[in-house]
Amino acid sequence: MLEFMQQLVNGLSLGAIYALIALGYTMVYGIIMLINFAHGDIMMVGAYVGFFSISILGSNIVVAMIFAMVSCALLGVVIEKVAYKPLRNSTRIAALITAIGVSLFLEYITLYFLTAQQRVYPDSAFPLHKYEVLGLVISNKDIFIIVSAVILMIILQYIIKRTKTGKAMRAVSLDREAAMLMGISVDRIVSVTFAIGSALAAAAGVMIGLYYNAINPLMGIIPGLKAFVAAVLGGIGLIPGAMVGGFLMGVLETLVSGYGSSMYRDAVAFGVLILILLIKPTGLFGKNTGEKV
Amino acid sequence: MSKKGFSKKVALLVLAVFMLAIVAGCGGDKASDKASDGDNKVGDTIKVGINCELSGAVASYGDNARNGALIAIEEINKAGGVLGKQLEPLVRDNQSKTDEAMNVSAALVDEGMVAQIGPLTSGAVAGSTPVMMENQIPLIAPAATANNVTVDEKADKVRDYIFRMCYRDSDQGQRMADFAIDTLKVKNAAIFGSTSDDYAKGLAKYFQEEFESKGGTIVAVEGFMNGDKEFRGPLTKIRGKNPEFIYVPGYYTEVSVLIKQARDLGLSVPIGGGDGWDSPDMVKVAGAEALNNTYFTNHYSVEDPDPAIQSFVEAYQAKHKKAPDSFAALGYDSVKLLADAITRADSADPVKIKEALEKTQDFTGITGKMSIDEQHNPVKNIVVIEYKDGKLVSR
Amino acid sequence: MSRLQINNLSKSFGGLSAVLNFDFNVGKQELVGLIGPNGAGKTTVFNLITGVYKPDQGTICLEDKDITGLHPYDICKKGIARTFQNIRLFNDLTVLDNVKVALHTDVPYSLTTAVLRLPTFFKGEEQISRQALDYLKIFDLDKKKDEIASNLPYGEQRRLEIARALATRPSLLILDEPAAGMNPNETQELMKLINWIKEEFHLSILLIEHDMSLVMGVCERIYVLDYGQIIAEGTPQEIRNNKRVIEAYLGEEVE
Amino acid sequence: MEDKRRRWGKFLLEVIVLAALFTVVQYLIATGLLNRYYQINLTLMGINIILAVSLNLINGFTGQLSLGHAGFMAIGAFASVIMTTLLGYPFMIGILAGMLAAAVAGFIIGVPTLRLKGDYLAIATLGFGEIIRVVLQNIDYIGGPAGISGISKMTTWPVLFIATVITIVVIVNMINSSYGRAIISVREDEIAAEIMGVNTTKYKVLAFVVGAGFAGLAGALYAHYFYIIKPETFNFLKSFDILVMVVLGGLGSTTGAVIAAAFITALNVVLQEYAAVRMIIYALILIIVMIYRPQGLLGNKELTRRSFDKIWSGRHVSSANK
Repeated sequence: MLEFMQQLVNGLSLGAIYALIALGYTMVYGIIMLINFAHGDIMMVGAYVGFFSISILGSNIVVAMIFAMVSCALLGVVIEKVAYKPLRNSTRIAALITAIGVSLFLEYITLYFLTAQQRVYPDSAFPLHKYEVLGLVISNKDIFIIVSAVILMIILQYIIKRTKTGKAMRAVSLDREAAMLMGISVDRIVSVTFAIGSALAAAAGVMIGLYYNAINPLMGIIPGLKAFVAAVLGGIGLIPGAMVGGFLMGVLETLVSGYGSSMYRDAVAFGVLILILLIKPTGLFGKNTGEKV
Repeated sequence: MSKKGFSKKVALLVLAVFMLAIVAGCGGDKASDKASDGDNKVGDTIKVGINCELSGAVASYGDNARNGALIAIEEINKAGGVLGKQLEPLVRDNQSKTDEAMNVSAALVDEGMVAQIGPLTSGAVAGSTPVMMENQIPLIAPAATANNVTVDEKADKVRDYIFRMCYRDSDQGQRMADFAIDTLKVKNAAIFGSTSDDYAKGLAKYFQEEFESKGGTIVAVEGFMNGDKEFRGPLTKIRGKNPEFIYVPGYYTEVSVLIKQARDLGLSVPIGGGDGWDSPDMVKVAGAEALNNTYFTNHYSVEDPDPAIQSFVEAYQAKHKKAPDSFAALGYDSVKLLADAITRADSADPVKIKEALEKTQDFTGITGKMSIDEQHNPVKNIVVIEYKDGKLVSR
Repeated sequence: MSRLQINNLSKSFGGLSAVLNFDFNVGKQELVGLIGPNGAGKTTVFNLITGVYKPDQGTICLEDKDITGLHPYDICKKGIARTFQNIRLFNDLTVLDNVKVALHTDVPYSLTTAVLRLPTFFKGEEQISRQALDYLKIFDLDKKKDEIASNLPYGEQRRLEIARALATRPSLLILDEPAAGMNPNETQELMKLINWIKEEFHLSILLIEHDMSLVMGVCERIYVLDYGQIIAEGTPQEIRNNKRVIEAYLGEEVE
Repeated sequence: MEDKRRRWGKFLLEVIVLAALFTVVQYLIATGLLNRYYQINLTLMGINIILAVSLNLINGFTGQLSLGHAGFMAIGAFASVIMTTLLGYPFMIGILAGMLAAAVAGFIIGVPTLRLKGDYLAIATLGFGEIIRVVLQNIDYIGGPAGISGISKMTTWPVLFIATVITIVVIVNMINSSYGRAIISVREDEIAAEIMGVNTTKYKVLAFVVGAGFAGLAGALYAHYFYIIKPETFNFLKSFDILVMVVLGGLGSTTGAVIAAAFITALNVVLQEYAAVRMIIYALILIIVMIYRPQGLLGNKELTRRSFDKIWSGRHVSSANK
């Protein structure tokens, strides 16, 4: 029982990372129906920006995180303007292929300039403290990562439900043409969406850096895919869905590798994806909609 | 001008700038390559192929091995070269793919290499092997540990032109099992190794065989994949089995994170591994405290006061701003062994080099004093190294 | 015996009923119109008949055979063909190939024959081309057979869609606003054409149309749909004078 | 009659051109003018053409974006090697086994997933491709992650050439038939196709199975040239590689796929010294092609003799106008 509880704790902190990445994924999808394949790689860039601001500029963790979030927000906006915007009226497949292109581009341009060597976050940036509660081991990093994921989700939910920009976002996601006719600047809203989504990815990147210490140019691929699975699991386009999906994925993976075989862990993740897509493509929290004829 | 047209133009501009930057970058590289080789006329150099994983899944291995090899070539050339000729490195990237490894070897043969250093992984070496055998050009694999790299096990024949610089999997696995039972006096152990390469799988296999044959019990066998960062699931499971020792064959990229998580979960038992652990990143990622009470089998220690080792470590540090790992050291030694063989053969003819390599006796590299046995494996000492407060201590 | 018989058909989307307790029939070689204000559920009825949507309840019978819930392609094989309100041609294919796709239902050669290019294949292709061309001729499109469908002017695209539907050799042809976007002259032409093909191919035709002159001109019988329910049925003359229909269309204050 | 004569004339011309191409290359290999390095890349070119043409059937003609093509290639590779290297059957049996196994896998995966649309399908196929890889990595009989090595080299130029020609001929003949029109109608408008009597699921699965089968063929040829196969070789990045070729050539253009596959292979040769840059250039190609020519270089047009004639006469006219 104790072991199971420990696995649950492990799974939740892993899930928090997936949830953070999935939040950005799901936001972008909600607004422009694009699977932003490059999202995991934006996270990687965020991790690197955080690393360099700590190790070169000597900034503390809060500054590093803000720095990473701001630069990735800009990066996200630039990517959208350069690669995705010209395709807004093309097929979704064209947009998806472009996203794959952007993803490969970010990975290999980083590899080219920073080499394949992993970089190590200085341990002093966020000293570890362990707590033992009833035999369960929980660290301050676990708590930090879970709490910040939840806080960011709440902030995001607030922005979308309560602010004017958020309302405009929902309008754009429901009907872009109509939103435009109502005087909403679709370009601005899409930019804001990318900025927020990318900033969240950057935050996740810095957290991964802090949590696992090592970062490398290809680190975004697998968590990116897993986070996407999480977003689909919860219902893509839905903020709470991404959150729950992320935590579920984390727990599921930990349980599979804890009680089954870690070699099948990735297969299980994709298996879940396929099952969800086949049984309820709109995810756990999504509503079904058919094509209009 | 329409708005859409404008955004497309902006996109083109940005992409064009990227393209230019890259092309300029390449051009620059190429120019500097040419400049350094410029003094030597064709035919005056001995061409050494360096077929490494510089991109793709295991790019960091290849990157380090290449760095090590190039330092060796630089040293040799500075000291006047081999047989009065300079060594000319032909560095190519096999993208961590077996087919590209073959492709690269064929290209290097075409360019007139006399021997090849690399690739790093056993799979890529296997890809490269047919081309080397067909063209009768020796290959020195710095780190390909699978037993069948140098021996065709089905035909029970040694692969004439394939040599290696590292231990076989069996050597290291057995050594650590002996160390665990004889020195650490443990009676049961868990194995938690990488399952995505044959190196770690081999180590695990031979460790288990030896450990059990010496009367120990293996209480749990778990695996992870290269690239993983999350190990707490299986570690929690292992913790439930209360092993006295955990054997973690794999590379430092994963092992460092793994050890940290093991210690965080309160697993304080000794942990052991192989030469894949050897990297300064171990201490940086896992932290000195977590690494206490961990041991790994290796060729040498970077903290060994031996002058040859120290001068290599210094040169590497100066050039790459970090300490070398085992790939770098093995890459370095592979070139040194090749130079030694060329000198002994008194010829840069590939077949003669191969014959000289086969006759290697008591060659002293930084990874130890070695001889090449009839199966083209180096016979050299294995040292067990302990991490003590972040320092490496030979046992 | 009627060709199409619908009993008690209902369909709702997310709690909103689009079609409710719908009873309906089309006789042999009868030309029936289905009219109603926007959003009355006309296209939904068509989608239910052709299998695009599955009904919540009720039955649809063609020639007394139950076709409820079948796949659209099976329903097509049973003899129902249709056009779409917002033209759905195979845009990148040529005019001829658009019709040829519809002739696929009884292709005279096997896949292996096609891959091996046996003589049967060439004979079969020739036959398909000839048939397709015959259908194009009816609609005066044979001269444009090699043009890409999306390059045709609007009126011709409408005609091509009907030609394509006809090529599946239906016994019931369903036309969803065939005259939309046409000028009065073209509409006039179309009316004649519809009548002609009905006789020529012994078809029953069911059409949705907003152009009242067309509906009143060609239809033998008309159903009026409002809020998913039939509010009137009868000859054009009866419908023209029906009070509920006028209310539904124009609102009550007109009285 | 006229038609028939023209048909035979065209057929004869094609046979002559192909025979000439075959003989020239065979001669170059036999005389050693084409060394091992170029032979390797020639082999890769053939394999890439098979992969691109077969993926194009799924992505281009049927309009179903699949990102799992490398998975089928893996199944073909491993199935064929099990037959030849492990069980000792002849190469031909290995090839057929590889194709069959991949086609069966295509069927098993295609039936449930092809109900999905657009990017959902893309992600599901990506997932299946990865599942295939992970499962292969966990089968000890085929060597686990280390794979199988010591595979004899049996993919010779004649085998490669015949396989490539057969792939192209089968897919082109299939597309230019009533079955092909049904397949294309699925891409053009699924609902209209269904209404016109096309069982869209059946044709999607058909295209998927045929495409997977030829990917299996490519896998078998690959395995018997490169001496070693590992599951890792066939990860989703390999699928992306094939996708780049199809997209570059034009979704729905077989000639485009052939040209792009040949071009990308050649580009790989040119850029071998700069492999890291190669991936960046791939990425930029994807982005630029999608922005400026989302339909690919040739769109869904084929490059035929007639199109050359057209270009020629076009030039003729324009020069006459001056």
